[in-house]
Amino acid sequence: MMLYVPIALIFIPVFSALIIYLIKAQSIRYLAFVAQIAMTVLAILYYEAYTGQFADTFFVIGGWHERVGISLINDELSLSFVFLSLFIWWMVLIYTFNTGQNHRTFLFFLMFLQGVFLGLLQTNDLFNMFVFLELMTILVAILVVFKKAGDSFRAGIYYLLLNISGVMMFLIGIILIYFTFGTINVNSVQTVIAAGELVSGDEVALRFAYVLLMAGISVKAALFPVHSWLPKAHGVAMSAISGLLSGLVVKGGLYLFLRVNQMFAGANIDYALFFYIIGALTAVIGVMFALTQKDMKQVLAYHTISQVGIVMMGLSHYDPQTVYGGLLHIFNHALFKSLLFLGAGVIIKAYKTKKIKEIRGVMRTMPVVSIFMIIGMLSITGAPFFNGFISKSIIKYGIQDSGIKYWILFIVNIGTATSFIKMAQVFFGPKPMTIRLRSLEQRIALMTLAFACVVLGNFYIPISTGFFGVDVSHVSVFQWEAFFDYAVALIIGFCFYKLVIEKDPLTVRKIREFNLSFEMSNYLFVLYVAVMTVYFVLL
Amino acid sequence: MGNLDMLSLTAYALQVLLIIMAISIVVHKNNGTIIILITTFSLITASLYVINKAPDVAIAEVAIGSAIIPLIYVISISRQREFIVLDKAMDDFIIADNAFTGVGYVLLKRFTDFYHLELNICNDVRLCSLGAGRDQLLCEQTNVDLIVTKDDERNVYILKGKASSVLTYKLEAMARDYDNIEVVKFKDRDFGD
Amino acid sequence: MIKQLILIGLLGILFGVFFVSMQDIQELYNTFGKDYIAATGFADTGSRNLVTAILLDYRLFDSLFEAGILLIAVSGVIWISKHESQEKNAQFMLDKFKTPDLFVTFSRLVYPLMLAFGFYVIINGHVSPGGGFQGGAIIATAILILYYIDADKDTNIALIVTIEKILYIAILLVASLSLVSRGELFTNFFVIDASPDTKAIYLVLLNVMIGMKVALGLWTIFTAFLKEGR
Amino acid sequence: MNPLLTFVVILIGFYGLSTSSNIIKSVFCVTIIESGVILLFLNLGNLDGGVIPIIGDALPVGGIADPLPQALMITTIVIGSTVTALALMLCIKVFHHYGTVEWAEILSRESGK
Repeated sequence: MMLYVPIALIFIPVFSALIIYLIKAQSIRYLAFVAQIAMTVLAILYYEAYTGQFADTFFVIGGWHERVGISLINDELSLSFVFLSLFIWWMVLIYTFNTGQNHRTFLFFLMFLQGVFLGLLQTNDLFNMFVFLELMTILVAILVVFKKAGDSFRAGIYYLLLNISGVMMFLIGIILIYFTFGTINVNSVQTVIAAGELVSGDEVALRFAYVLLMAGISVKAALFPVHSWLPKAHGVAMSAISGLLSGLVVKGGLYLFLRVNQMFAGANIDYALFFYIIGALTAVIGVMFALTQKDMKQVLAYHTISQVGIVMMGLSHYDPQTVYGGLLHIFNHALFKSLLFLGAGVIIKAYKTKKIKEIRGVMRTMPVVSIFMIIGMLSITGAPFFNGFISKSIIKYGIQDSGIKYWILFIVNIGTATSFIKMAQVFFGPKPMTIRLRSLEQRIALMTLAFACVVLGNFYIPISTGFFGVDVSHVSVFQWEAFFDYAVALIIGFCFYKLVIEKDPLTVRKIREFNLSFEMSNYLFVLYVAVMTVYFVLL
Repeated sequence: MGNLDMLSLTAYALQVLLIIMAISIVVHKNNGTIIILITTFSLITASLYVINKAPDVAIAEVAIGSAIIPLIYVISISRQREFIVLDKAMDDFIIADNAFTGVGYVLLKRFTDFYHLELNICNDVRLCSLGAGRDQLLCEQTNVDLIVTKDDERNVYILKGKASSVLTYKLEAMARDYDNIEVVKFKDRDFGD
Repeated sequence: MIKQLILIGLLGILFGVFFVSMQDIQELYNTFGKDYIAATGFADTGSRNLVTAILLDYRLFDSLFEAGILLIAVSGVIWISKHESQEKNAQFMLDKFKTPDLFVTFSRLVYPLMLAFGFYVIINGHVSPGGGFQGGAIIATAILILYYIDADKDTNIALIVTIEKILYIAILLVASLSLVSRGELFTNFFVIDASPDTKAIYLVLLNVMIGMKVALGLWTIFTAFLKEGR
Repeated sequence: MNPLLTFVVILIGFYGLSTSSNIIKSVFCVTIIESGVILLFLNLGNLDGGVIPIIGDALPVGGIADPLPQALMITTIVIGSTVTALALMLCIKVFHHYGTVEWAEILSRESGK
């Protein structure tokens, strides 16, 4: 019976979404929580029964031949993502419980997105993956324009068209795979490539397919040349949606990166260096733009780009420890970025402005929220005892041998520290007015996220060994180097902020006003695909 | 033998035609022409699907790609040329002597003709009865581009438009010559949530 | 100009690599999927049209989400075009909708024919080209012709959307009925050795439901566009 | 070689996306790319020759065209049409908010101004 749990995880939210849309009563929104509880219980039961045996988790829908039908599969990776997404959706549902008048329509799209995302995580079929990717793109575009005001329309259409062109590349890759292997089942393709009988792994067709799949995934994961949709979309959406998108949905692209690399494991494709460079560029560019922004949500959105870059720097290694560091950073980033976005949402709602300069005295007006926000900020800057530190340290240990790689990470850390020093100003200053937004649900959501950040930051060793079987005991919080590094980053960041950023010189203004036009984004996308082709196929 | 060659020859000819169509869609400037081209493009692809032994896909393409989608394009593009004006003043500003000869109408007509837009004036009673405080809301939530109101004390007509729209600025530049016309721009009230 | 030339060069690289990979594909060309479906498709699913066999049986899971995409797009388009303030009956002074008489007469003639063709395509989806998605699109096109005959036609969008959602739930239920009857999910609910005629009941049923759903969905999208800002 | 000519169509679509300055034009280009991809899939499915994949009691002598790509492409057509519809609806909204559908002008409008 446990075999049907993956299907149930996909269809419970879809079904509840439809019923929420159909029944016109305000109390129907409790159904979302009922569905969420059911899914959580099922997922936990499934994990209890999970043995790691292939036959126990591999499920062909309809009972057809595995290379013809659509199959679902679960492993540690997908299961951990399933739990992460269930957790983030819990938080978003709790956070948005009492806000917005059009709650039913909102919940409809939100719950449907959950089903689609869980499907994307568990599917073992490339075309099915494509369908879920498209569905996800459409749903996210609708959620971005959901409030139907201001700049959300331009963000929505920019997001939609750029992502669709990326997903189309993904589809061309699927075409090449299908005609090379006669199947689009990820697992079968993986076995055939690993066996090395039908294909040797050096075929141009195979490598070109890899490039095209990666091109589509890069757009979804917002890697460097095709990142420009992210700040636009995440900067203008409602805060709850921004938190969800930045925290989780962007990670869908990174998850597919892992899955596709797993699929091509036998093909001797040397992806590490290329994606390390792309990751480093993404991190540096993201942090550079984040430094210059004045809008609170834009800063957070650009930091998502830079953190995705850091994750990529970890994932693009063959050493399992470093890859695990990247993976752990995905989870940590999901926690603290949702926390920051949701907290920013509370502040923005109270102050009715997004400009950092105009927000002052949050510590006095909303002490509880600001404590949670500070926890999020400490996590993202990599302070010891918080979760960002752990994953950053694992990545740091993995790349310690190479000087350049280490310094890039250090520079990104300084940039992150600088821009959050800038953002921390909102806490100080006089109390401007007597606003007191008492929303218990929002505080519960923030508190849970902050609590998770702290727990992951302190009990990372049992969690890692228990869930992934990875030993990370070499990362210790009680090392004077760790504190020293963090203090140095903070001090340099503070000086940099005082000396450069605060004066707002011409270069900073130029970077802030720099706008990547849509055609230029596509141009860069074509350039990116061509460079990847040259690197992976011709060299 | 001859039959088969004929078919593959047709396929090649249609493929080349498809490329020509694609290039002309990309280089053409006029959106109206492109709709005709994209319909042709879609029909050619449908025939190519049939040649490639896929009648199922061809039926789907003909029904969706060359009937419904072009119609949606037509509607969308015609809506994009519209300049919707809500006339709240309802006096001789727009309609004078039972014909469209009012000062405002002449100005708006000149403006829309200059920018190749289509003027569409609306004076729905229910919308006009809303108070002046809801003008901005009306402008943001509906597709109304401009609201015409009258300030009776100063005898000045006030044209209200969105500050985010380029057209409002262009109209302001054009209305500068008139003494009794003022253009007011609504600022975006975008607070994030 | 230089930018364009570089762009053409970049696309040229992609074309060159694709050219080489086509040579590979011709060597590697794997017909496993095709051979398998050709050999067992009819016996497994009871559908002579193998495309329908794949859409409604082998890969029904995909088709469910394909219908789901339409559902989401319909809800999204309606949500985006919906206005908070009431301006449903706004009167436009300069609106002129006048269809030529010839067109109206012709449309009246074509309308029933197209409707009948749409139903034919849906019902015979398992033996001849066509199926739910195609037939639904044809029916939607036929309904659109009605707007030529009567431009002011009033459509109750909310009702159509509700019916569409209910139909989607019904499709999901029919698709998962096989779990009860034969222990497999998302496939034909008759046993696998049943005669093709028996299996055809399921195929026709699902085709009709998908056809209705697609027709209603496309109709709603079109109406939302037509009524946009009105 | 038909697939090569079809790939040219896809590349033209990408060329259009990277040069078009107008939202509507971009939507047109996405449509072109999508039709190209569909045709490419069918081209390759028909590489061996064969007849329409509707079988009688016995298998046709010359084999059949691959039915799987055809089924997948019907899905892609439906997806493409919905994406187009959504994009065009957003287009109308963008026009009424910014007064233009040129990418450069839309993106240069500062937010909140």
